[in-house]
Amino acid sequence: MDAQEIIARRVAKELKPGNLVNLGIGIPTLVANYVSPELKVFFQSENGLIGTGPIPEQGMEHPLLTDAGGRPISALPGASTFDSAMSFGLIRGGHVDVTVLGGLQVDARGHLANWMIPGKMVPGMGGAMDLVSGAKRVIVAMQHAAKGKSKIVKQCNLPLTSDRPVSLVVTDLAVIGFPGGRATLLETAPGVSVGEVMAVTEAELVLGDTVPEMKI
Amino acid sequence: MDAQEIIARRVAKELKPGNLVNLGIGIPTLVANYVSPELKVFFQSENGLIGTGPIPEQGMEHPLLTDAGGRPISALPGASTFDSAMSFGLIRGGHVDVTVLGGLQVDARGHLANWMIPGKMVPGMGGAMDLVSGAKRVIVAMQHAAKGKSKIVKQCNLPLTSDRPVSLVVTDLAVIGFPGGRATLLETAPGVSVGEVMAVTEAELVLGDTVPEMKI
Amino acid sequence: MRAVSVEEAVAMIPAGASIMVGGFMGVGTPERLLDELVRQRKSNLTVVSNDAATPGKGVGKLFDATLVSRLTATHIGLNPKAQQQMLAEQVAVDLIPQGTFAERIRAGGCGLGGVLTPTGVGTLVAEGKRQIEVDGKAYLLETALRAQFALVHAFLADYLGNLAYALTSRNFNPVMAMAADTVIVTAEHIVPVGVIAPDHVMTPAPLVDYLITNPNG
Amino acid sequence: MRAVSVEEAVAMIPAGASIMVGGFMGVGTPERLLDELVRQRKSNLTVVSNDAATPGKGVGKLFDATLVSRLTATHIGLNPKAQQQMLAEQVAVDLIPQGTFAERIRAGGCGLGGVLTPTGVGTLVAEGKRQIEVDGKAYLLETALRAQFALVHAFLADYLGNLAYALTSRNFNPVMAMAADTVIVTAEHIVPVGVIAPDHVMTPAPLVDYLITNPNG
Repeated sequence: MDAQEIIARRVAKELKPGNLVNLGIGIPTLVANYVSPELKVFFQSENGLIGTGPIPEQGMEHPLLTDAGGRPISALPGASTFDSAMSFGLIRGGHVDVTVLGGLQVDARGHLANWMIPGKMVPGMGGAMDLVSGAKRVIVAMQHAAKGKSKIVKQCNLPLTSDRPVSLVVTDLAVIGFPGGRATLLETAPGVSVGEVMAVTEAELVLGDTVPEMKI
Repeated sequence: MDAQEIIARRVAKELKPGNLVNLGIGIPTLVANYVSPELKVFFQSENGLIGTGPIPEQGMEHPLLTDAGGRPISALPGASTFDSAMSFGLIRGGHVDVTVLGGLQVDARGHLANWMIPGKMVPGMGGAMDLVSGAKRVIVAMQHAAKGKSKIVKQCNLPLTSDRPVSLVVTDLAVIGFPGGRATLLETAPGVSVGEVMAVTEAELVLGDTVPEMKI
Repeated sequence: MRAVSVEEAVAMIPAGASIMVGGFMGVGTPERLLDELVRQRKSNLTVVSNDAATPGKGVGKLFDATLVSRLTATHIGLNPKAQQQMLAEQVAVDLIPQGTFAERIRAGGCGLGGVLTPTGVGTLVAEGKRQIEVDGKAYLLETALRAQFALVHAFLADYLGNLAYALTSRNFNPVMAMAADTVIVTAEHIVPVGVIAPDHVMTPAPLVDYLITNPNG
Repeated sequence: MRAVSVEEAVAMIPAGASIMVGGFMGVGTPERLLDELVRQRKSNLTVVSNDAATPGKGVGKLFDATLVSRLTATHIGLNPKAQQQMLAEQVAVDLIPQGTFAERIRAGGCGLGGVLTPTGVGTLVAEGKRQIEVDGKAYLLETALRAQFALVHAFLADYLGNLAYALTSRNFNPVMAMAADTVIVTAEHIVPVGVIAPDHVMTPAPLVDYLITNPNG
């Protein structure tokens, strides 16, 4: 199982029946692959759709039914469409139960930076700031480290996405939560020890009495 | 011709082709009777309809198609419905070209009071404050006097509906505008002299070089 | 979303609760929920509703049964009972402009702290409110409004909770369906999932908590 | 409303104008109006659009032809040309959160001075903005946004100007159709008055100033 699959499978376990869920691009998009249809989770695409279904079969794409990247998607029975003011009313108003987003850095207090690398990547924040400010639960799905550097940092040196802490971080090595405002190692990935996680994490991690292995 | 018909006919002349118009209850409602269908004026009912038509024939009423007073109305071809946030977005946003409202008092600077008589009539302002604040043109349609007292006053002693002056007042005796922020007698009703209007008007009225008779 | 009987739904609403009720002069009001509130005698209610309708109709039924202790509305001019109860200080009434009423509820449902409106500047409505200038123009800061329960009436509902409203019965129902902790819906017709086209859904399913089953099954 | 050719409509837009353009990654964008803006070489435009789409598509065409001097958007990550023009300081870019973008335009169209949003508090987005507390929670005051022209794309239009949008092509079109002095619309299908049911009209006719006649008559 590759790193991305571990992350996506573990995040999928966080979704509850009937949840309204918004998945960001990248690893978060993969989460949908591991969610049972029986859960009846609603997926929102912030360009104006609830009830996103799988990529349509060839020849069944429609140019006016797309995801936030402009790619063809499908709509499940019971889907609904709406304008962008409504879409972000749903997001900002706390009607989205879970948003899953990628990250560049998460710091020891749970602050996320994921939209800008000054002088380098300045593409704009799109809907990320509203999602982190408004969704009921914010889950960051990302690799634990990039180019050998921990993405779980003491303090973000990249611009923050929100001053609201995220709920959970799921990486290829660990699950990290923020009870009491402090980064806490909740689970380790299969075959990864607590020590290995600590060794590659810049932020100080609080440890529970036991740190179980992820069930995926 | 009775007083109400004079007022309604004169106000109808203010409507331009294609205007979006909101009529308040009372005399303003009568204005619709004197507007030619060829003008293609759109009437808005603030409870969520553009394209209000005449009172439906008996047996053709529908309980879910009503005016702001809850009475059955009809919808013309090309009508549209919407929620109350949209309805007042249209009103506050300046998309309503003309609103015609009743009045209790209008003062020398054009301020309207039409929603409250302290200690006596406290029914609530409904949509009146938004209409006066937001419509492109606000026309007050009312009797010139009530119980022998001028309703065109030096200064309103009833609570104001808005600090924005109205555009025009049409009464059974006169048409009054507010160029330069001063009540100005623009027209007199058929068979009514300037002197007669001045005599029953509390507010000081500026006179133009000529004061023509209303064309109705 | 869960389909429940009207008795079960109203049993969840405690006396003293705050409820938003859709409708405009009783048009688009969930009458069956109001009848049941009266039957279960849920008293001391804080009601948020455009108007007080008329005696015997819509929210008017709650005044007939003297179940209301606070009302936020835009006018009560056509309900003499509500006016009497206000004048007798049995009901505390907060009367606000209709556009402001719509925006405050929308803000409550959309996670906004409030909006700046020109409506009410220089009038009694401005009393006690913050006035804020933007580009030299004065606005009142009108804050978000929410309730514990929203009682909503739709024309069509499906068994996921998607709603569509008809004609002038839409009014405040869509904004209220976003601005309460718990959203309870009655519908004239309950239809299979997929019957309401995606573009014609006005309240998406995830906003609805409880759908009242129709009496005829 | 007046039905006009695409040439006539774009001739009304002066160089240096501010334009809002509907669409999300080019979906729901009035391509024929953008093609004609390029053909008539309307330069120095201030553009308000969710994104810069991609080269050759939607608003991307305006960057291909270097007609944009200012852009207010939520992201430009998928258009390298727009990014180059921003980095070369040929285009002044104001990047704002997407929910804030939607609300600022809606406020502009609905006569609100602005809204209070939690989005951006404690981030770079808060710089230079008023922060206002309501019930102990901090919000940014985000002010209304308008333009001289709104270029809107609908799925259905009738000859009064009523509009309906399809699926995800709705996006910012409805709010933009309220937030500009002049609203110009293209539609995939122009239908007789009455074909769009009142409940399915998403932009009422009086909001539309010009409807572009379809090429096939």
